[in-house]
Amino acid sequence: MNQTLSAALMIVGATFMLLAAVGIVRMPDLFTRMQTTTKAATLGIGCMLTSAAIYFGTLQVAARALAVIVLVFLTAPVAAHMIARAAYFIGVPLWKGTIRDDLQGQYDLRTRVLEGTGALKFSPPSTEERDKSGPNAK
Amino acid sequence: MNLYLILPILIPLMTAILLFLTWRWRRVQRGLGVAGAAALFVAGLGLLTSVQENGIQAAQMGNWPAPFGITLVADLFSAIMVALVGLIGLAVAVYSVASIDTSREAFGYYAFFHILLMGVCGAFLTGDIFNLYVWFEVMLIASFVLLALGGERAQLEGAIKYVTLNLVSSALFLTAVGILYGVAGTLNMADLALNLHRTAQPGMVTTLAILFFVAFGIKAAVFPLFFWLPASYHTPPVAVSAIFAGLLTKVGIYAMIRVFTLLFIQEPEYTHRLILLVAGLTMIAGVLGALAQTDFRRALAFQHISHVGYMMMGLGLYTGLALAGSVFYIIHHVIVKTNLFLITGVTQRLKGSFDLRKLGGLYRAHPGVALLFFIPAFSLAGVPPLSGFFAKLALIKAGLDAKEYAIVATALGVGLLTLLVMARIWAEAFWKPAPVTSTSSAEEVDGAAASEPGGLRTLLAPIILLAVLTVIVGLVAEPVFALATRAAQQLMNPTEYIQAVLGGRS
Amino acid sequence: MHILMPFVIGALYAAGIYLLMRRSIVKLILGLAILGNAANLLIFTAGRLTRAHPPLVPSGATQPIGTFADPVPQALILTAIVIGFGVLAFALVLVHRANQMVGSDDLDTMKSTDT
Amino acid sequence: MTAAILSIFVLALSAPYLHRLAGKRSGWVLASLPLVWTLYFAVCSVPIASGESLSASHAWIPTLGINFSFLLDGLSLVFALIICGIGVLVVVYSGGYMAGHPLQGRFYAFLLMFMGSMLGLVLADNAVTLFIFWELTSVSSYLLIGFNNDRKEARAAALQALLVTGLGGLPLLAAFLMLGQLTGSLELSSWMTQAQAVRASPLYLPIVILVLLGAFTKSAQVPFHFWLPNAMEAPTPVSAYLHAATMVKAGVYLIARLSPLLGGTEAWVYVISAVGAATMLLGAYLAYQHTDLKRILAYSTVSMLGTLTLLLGVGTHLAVQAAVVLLLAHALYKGALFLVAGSVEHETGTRDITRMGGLKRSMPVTAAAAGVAALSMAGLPPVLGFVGKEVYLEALWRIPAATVLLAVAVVTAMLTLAVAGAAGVRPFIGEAASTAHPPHETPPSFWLGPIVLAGLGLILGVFPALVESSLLSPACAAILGRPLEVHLSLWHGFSPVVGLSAVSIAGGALLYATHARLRGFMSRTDFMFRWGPARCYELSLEALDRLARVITRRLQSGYLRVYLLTIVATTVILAGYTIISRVSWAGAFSGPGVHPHEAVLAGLIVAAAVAAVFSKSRLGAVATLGVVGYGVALIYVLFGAPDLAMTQVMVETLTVILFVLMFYHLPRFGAFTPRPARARDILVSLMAGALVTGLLLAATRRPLVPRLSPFFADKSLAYGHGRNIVNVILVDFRGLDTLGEITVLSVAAMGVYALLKLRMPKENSK
Amino acid sequence: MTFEGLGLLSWTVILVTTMLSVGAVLAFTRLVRGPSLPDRVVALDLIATLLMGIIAAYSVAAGQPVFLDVAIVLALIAFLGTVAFARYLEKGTLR
Amino acid sequence: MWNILLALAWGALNEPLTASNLIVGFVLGYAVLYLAQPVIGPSRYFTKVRQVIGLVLFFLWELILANLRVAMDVITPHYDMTPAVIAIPLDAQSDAEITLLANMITLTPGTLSLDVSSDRKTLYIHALYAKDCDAVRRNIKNGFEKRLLEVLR
Amino acid sequence: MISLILRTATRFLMILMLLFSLFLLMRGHNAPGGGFVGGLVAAAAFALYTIAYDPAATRRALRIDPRAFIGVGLLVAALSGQLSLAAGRPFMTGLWATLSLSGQERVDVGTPMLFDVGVYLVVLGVTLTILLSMSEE
Ligand code: NA
Ligand code: NA
Repeated sequence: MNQTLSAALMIVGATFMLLAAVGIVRMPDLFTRMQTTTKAATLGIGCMLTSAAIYFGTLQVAARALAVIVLVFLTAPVAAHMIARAAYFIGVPLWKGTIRDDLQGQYDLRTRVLEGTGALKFSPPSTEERDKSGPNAK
Repeated sequence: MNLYLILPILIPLMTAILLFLTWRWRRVQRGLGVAGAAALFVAGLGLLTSVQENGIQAAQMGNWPAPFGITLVADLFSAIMVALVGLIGLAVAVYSVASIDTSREAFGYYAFFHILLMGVCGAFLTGDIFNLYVWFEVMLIASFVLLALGGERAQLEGAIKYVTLNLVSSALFLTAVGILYGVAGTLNMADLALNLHRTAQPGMVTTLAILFFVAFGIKAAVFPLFFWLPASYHTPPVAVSAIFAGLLTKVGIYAMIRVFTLLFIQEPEYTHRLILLVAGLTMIAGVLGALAQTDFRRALAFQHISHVGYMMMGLGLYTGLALAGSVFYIIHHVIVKTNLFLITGVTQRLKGSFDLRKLGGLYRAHPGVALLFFIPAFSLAGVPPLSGFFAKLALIKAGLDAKEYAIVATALGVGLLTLLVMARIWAEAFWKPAPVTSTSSAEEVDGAAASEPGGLRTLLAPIILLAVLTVIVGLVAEPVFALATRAAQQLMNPTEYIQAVLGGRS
Repeated sequence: MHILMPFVIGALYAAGIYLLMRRSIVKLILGLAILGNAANLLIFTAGRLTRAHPPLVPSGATQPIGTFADPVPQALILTAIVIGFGVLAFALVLVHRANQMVGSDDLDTMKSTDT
Repeated sequence: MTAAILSIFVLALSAPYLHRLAGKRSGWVLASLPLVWTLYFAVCSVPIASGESLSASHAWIPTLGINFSFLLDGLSLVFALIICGIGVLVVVYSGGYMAGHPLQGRFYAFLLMFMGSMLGLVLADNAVTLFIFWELTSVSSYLLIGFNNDRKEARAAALQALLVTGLGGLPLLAAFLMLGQLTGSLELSSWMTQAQAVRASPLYLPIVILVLLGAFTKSAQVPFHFWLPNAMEAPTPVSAYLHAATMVKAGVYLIARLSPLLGGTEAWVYVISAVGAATMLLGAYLAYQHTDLKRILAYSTVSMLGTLTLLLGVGTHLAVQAAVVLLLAHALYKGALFLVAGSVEHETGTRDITRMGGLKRSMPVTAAAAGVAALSMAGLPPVLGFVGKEVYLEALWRIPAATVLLAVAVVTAMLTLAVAGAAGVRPFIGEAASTAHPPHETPPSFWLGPIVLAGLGLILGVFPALVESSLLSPACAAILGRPLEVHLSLWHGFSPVVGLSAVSIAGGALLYATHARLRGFMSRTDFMFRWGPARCYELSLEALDRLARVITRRLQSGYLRVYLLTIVATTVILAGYTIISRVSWAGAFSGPGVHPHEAVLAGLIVAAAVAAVFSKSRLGAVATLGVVGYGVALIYVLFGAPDLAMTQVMVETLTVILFVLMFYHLPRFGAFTPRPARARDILVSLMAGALVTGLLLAATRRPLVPRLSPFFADKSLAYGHGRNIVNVILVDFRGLDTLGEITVLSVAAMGVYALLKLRMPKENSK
Repeated sequence: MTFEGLGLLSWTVILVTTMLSVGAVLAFTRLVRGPSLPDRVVALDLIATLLMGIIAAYSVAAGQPVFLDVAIVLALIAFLGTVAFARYLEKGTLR
Repeated sequence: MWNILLALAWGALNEPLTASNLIVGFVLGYAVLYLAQPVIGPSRYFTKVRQVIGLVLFFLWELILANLRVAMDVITPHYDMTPAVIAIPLDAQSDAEITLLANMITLTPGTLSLDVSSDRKTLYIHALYAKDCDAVRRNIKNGFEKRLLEVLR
Repeated sequence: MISLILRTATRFLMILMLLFSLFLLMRGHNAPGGGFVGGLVAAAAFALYTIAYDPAATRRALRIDPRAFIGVGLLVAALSGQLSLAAGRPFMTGLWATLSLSGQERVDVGTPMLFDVGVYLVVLGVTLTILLSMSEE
């Protein structure tokens, strides 16, 4: 019973992770890629570790699995956020199908201050500025 | 266990640790720097005496029996080398007090210096091939830092080449050790000596020999692997050049001699002949390089390569006399080459340049310095009755005995060219009248001399010591040569070594 | 895997060496890093690959049970990894400072000490 | 004898201080010790004459067979007397000649050092000891020739002398060692007992060639003669002492000394005679052609050295007799003439004989000495030179079929006579020439030497019996290796040789008379010498320098990638050849199967490495490096190494972080090497990779019998108190490795800190 | 120790490790293709996560929970790497 | 807190210490505490536990849904999405609240937290299916933020 | 402005990492881990802190110059080896004692473990020194 559950969870987890990998290849821009990887990979790893915990069935392993799951659930979004932020600074372009960009022009590139909507100003489009700013852009 | 075996590693280590912890106090740095070197020298002499009296000494680290733990072994060759490290360490430490600027001192110069000594001593004492790799790395990283410390442009450029090429050598060494473990399953050199031929196919042993030859050949700076040496030796402060010149290539040569007398002796007609060939080419390439130089230290650096050829020649001939010649040559060269580099610092202090074209007039103005250069310079050129002559004599005699006339001719011819190089340096830096320089640069020199720490006297003290030794090793060559002969006998007869390490196990 | 490893390691050596021979100091350091990995992997492989237990003594036992991987190459590699890390860090900074000093990352511009 | 040599060296070392103490009288003071030894050796002649020899031996480096052993026989006695006796006079002379020179103390030191070396050379019975003194004479000569170190010419001449004599010295050493190998000893006296064996050895000819190279270079034989005239850059006392009386005769001494051992064979006789004859003639010709007093004397010295060599080569009783007599005669007259030349230059400020004249009025004592010495040189009666010449001509006459030699000898004698006149007589007679300042007779320190030397020549010429049995016979005996009675006289009665002598004197007189005109004509033959050995010396030095520069620039090009390429290629060639020629891979390709994920992993690692190679983006390459690292970590997991995997993961990521920290602001990769170079690099890299693959396949083709791990498994928990064997190895079994490892880490960190934080103050960073 | 002794899990583990390896290859293509640096960083991060999955699967297959510690270390440190990359990417735009 | 201690105690009592034992211990401990509630007085503990469990279940459900939807998009040849970067006003205030919320948003359907404005009043997210931006905002405000704040406050 | 999210996460993660590093160090003798990995994880914790804040903040948080960790660590490691010299045994011979904790539980304590603590300190100091001086560039 435990073995079956474990095997099933493992396959599910692996499937999710494989999906994440397919996603990172197939998705059109950085942000959509992150959408797939962050979620699928996190869920996938969660499944696999749970599978391991069930398989071994000891506290030691459970604690370890839990530790990894908590870690991943905590760190993956933070990492995604950091990358997204950096991507905005160095001007990684959005997919052409993106219908709206509330962030556009909200970053002060020198001070790193990010304006909120309360102070939303209709500043001129700053795509040019973005394109220039990053040496590694594209 | 014989405490003398571990002291040459522990003394510099503890000194360096204390130096690391007291980086704020300059006086302490200097005092500890010299005191630690002096203690190491004493320990080195103690080890040498101990080995002379009691034969090859071994100590099992952690009390684990060989070949499982790491064994420290000192045969005469090792003990001689360790004593030399102490001597050179002391000389250069004193010289450093008078010549190293306060910024370098504050950033750990003395600590790095002692770690270098530790690595070198470790390499000389270990009986374990992987542990040898570790000591090589200790020595290397310390030398990297000493070379780059100060961050001047030339230093950095030289250091990049030095670091890269030495790391390639390390990678090759590591590769060879890995393969060696893969065929023999053990790391203790005595154990390897016993088992390598049993466990591996003979061709594999020879191939391994070649790998070690190249790996150590880079460190020893043989042709055509020596490039790091002329690219870097002249870039750091003089004290660093001097300690490098005295010790670094010696470690490569030591390792080469060790493995090619203990492990890889099954096909000497191939391996040792290759060494002999390379030795000859190294002599020639080095001396030609020296001929092409106009910078004092660079000329010495290229010459260094040439002399590496001589030290290798003894191994290539692979007879008792030849190895004794190599050992004697090493003793001679450590003392003399260090001294010559130290002297470049004095001439630089006096004349403000390392460029031979800008030097001159020292013969009249500073006869003492001239004499102090003359002795090691002409010793290096093999002029009797200084130490270098007997070193060459033994090698040439061994070459003739072995009927290797080509290498004898090369050694003799290169000896003449060495004489040419040294005589030219002598004529340029000492005999030639000082070139007319603008007053401003002269003032600059005076200013620099005044601002640098320590007096000329402290600078000259180690030089005098080493020069006196050069003369003594020449005039009273017998005890030294007898020592070298006994060391060579031990090398030629590995059983003694194996017995000392493995005890009754063999 | 056993038969693949020599080829993988050979490829890593080739890549590392090729990178060393480039003009860019960055590639040089990359090459050193790859070479270090390759050498470690070589030791690992030379010590024989075994799909076996890690060299641990299970609780309740006084010796590892069954076949276990040879711990010696592992210990050697650990040492080598650490040394490699220290040395690589230093090399990186060295190269960085040289780049600052010379104002170029092209090794061909750094030959003033040889000629 | 040992005391003689050592005491002179001690005196040399203390000479600068003694000079400071003694002031103007230093020459006289310092000469006292050589005088003592001259007397000592004179006394020694008594036992020597009775056929004994004195010896002394002290072990020096017995391990190498080197002893401080000396032997005083007839041959060395002659030399020892010349060395000490003339040494006394030269030291005294130097007291006057060098007076006021700031480095006079050093001059004494070098001169005495030379004296000790020369004495050691002729007394040494151990070949290596002999060689050591041989080289020491070269070195002291180097220092003395370059004594006027501010002059470029002096420095060049010193170097030339050093190199040429050094060039001969090294083969000599080889020859000595080969003789030692043949005979099992380095003692000359024991060699002599094995002469037969040596001559029969296949090494005989090489040994002869090597010995003669040494002798010919030292004694300025053709084609190595050119350094001697250039050595006239030395202060004149040096020329008199080293380059006339003593050092240049070291080669002659060597030939004489080894004659009993090596002589008598055809090779020996022909080579030595031919070279000697050529040198003799050429030296005389060149001497005749020059006008610089010292050069004239130098070339005539070359000529005489040729004569001596020739005679020793011929090696008959008479020839050896002649050689010994001429040796002595030449030392006396040439020493005197050189000292005279020094005095004349000192007084007139010139050495050009065409600008001298009538000096006998202002310098009568000097003139007298010069006249007598010139007589001896010219081979005119009643001086020792004449005696020698007669024996010499007779010696050649008696050799069958040596007409050419005889003709050469006669021509040389003519030229020598003319030169003797031009150098020793012409400046003192005739009209006084105008000079910078009016010449005066010199003080006693100047003229003592010439007078004594010339006087001795005269006395011995008239009474050769004074030295016949005490000096000459033992010397000849030593050279010939058997006893010989020498009888000399000024007049032997009429014989064809007297005729020859008369012809040579007449011809010489003619040449003297036409000297001024012929010289001008002969200088047109200069072009012949433009491509002579001197030019060869220069050219070969230049060529050597050019070769050195070209090769060095080639080797040490400054391009790190070329260095790496060379090293890698060397490794590949050497190890590749070795492994292919010696190693079998049979059975290497069997083993457990490959799981699919392993295959993918292997491919991924390789792909990542390749991507790192070809990445155009720096940080992209760093990221691919991370993939390699993670892949390696996974391999560690798959094969039972969790500790390794952990460490690998940590280190790899930290490495990537360090890369990012250091490189994020650098520009993109640029500066690509050209395509052919890249192709070459790829090829070499792939070969290196293939080498590694081959090594691994060969190394792992048989199972490894674990030698260490059973012990560790057994002891880890019981004695190491740990269940993680890898950790126990690291902190206990092989703790020393780890100690070294953390030392490396510490230094690396401190080094990083220092590199980044230490900025040298401006004035230090040039 | 081999997979064969694990019954149901044996083919599961082989399947899973192969799937994850293929995933790593896919992620690697993204890493190589970029185009932007953040893309590569995301790909590397994903590869680290896939690696954790493989390790988890393998630790089950090997019956060795100690390998999970490697996964913990990997989780900790890979995050650090990604964040460092991101941080210095944006810092790089400051100059 | 007490519950965890109880669970550990249970685990310790039942050698060997396994996960199932702990879970059993947790459940039993919960039950004991629930039953003892009248004795030791009412506590927010029980509602909190229910809320946390609710949040976790909701989160996991959303996570799975999100993945399935994205999976469809990934494996089908055409992109069926309308991505947008949307600003969302925040009610969450403390660092922990904001961070947790941002993380959860990232891990759930088609949304990815990009950054928080410097005045901590606005969260910028990337949404994959944002034909109706206000709907996205509403979903987040009423779904995650509400539940999260319930648990945390 | 550095990310609020990162800073918040860091505060939590850092404590976790430091705890984990001690855990790795302590059980390294019996399970995968040890002074080296432990030290690296501890350093990684501070590295994360440095990224979330700045190098100066990390130096403040450490209070001690990381170089002192190196010196002390080396000293601990070297001295742990020398204790056996004092006992007349070869260098680095393990000296062990068994501590009894609460009746049954026994813990072996020995100089090799002390050595591992030295390694931990060195690695922590080294990594921090390198990271901090690099990020201050
Ligand atoms: Na020498
Ligand atoms: Na030489």
